[in-house]
Amino acid sequence: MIKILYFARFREKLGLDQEQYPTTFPLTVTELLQQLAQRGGHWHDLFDCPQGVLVAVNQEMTTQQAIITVGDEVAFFPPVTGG
Amino acid sequence: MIKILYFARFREKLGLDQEQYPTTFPLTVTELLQQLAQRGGHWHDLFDCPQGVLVAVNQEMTTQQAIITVGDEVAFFPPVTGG
Amino acid sequence: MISIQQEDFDLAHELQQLRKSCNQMGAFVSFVGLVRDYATQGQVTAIELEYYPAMTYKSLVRIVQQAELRWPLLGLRVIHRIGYLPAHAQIVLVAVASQHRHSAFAACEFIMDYLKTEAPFWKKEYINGQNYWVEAKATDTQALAKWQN
Amino acid sequence: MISIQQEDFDLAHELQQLRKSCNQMGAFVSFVGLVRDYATQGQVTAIELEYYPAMTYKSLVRIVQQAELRWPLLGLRVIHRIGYLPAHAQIVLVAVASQHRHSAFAACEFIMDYLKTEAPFWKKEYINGQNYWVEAKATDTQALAKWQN
Repeated sequence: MIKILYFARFREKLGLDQEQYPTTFPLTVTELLQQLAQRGGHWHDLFDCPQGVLVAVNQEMTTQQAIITVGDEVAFFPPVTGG
Repeated sequence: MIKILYFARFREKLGLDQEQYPTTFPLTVTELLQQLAQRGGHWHDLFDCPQGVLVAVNQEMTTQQAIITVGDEVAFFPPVTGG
Repeated sequence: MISIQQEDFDLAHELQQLRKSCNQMGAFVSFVGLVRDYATQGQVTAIELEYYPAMTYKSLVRIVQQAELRWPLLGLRVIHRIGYLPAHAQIVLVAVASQHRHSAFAACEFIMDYLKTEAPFWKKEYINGQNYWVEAKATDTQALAKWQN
Repeated sequence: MISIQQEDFDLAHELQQLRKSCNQMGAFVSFVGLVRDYATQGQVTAIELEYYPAMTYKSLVRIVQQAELRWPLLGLRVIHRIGYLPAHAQIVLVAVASQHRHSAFAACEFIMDYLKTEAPFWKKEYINGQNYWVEAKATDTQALAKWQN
């Protein structure tokens, strides 16, 4: 099981801010994105061949090559626009 | 006649903040410095082969090649240290 | 030293606190960012700032630490507001104190450049009753280049 | 917009005045320089700032105009104090407002760099009952190089 968080435009489009996600390991971020894209609809629009999707694992920015392990907190969000 | 102003370290060393100076024209800044150096003592120390002597003519920074004309205000001062 | 808050801030008060912490300070540089009241889609009446509580603070700490490694700083204050903010409201404060001005200017701009591209905040603009997520600007990413050589 | 004065200044008040002048401002960068309390000769109790009344103001105007030609600025305030100033007193304020942060950072630092090397002010430090004229720093002249290419 992992926890997935969605922020900003993604959160609004998916109508979901977080979920507990059962999965098998080992799992890369890319593989997770592919699984989410298979849900279809907005999930497919956002996460199939994702562009402008930033990812953090356990609150650290990382890349799509990162490996996710059990209990991790994975967050997907668009490029940041604070300040 | 021209007006000469001295600032900061120069003013203190010469014991003079300004003077009316009768001279003949044409006159360059370099020539004026040579005339002042001939007064001897501190004048010679500061203005003979001057290093670190900045000059403004009519409130504009200029170089020792500048030409001084009648009625000009000439100022000599060390490098600035404001701010 | 780093705060993420809904409440407004008072630059004068923050600078006064910063001064108290050390006597050797000679140079203070501060940046304040305000909500701009226009966008390409029209007049902006307000923005809303979303963040990622568990991550945003960590991210700001890391940015500040990088600045402290690069320049000799004597004091530092970062405040980023979140939530609903009307046009012309203050959004962000970065204030840096050091002995000499160059370090203070550089560190302040460095922190802002990294904050704009790495700290998880997202801005939504309210325009004519509609709202729009602000798009990230390529110029913000380009601004990092000057720190990376 | 440019003042040379004995009196102290209040950054918060100055920034508030600056904000009133224009609604499109998004970025404020300000620099405040203080009297440092140490020098190589010892503890500095105060400084005295001499200037060239007829020229100093003109010189600051020219520096500010150069900044306005280089960057799109929306507001600007420069205050330089003169006379006797105790340790930790404020000496100089440069505050710049613009739409975007880069212009504001660049213009503020540009003005300080030129002010330090071209504006006729001279600083004398009081240390243990003695006084010493401050020597110009080579680093201040070097700081200009970045604006000259």
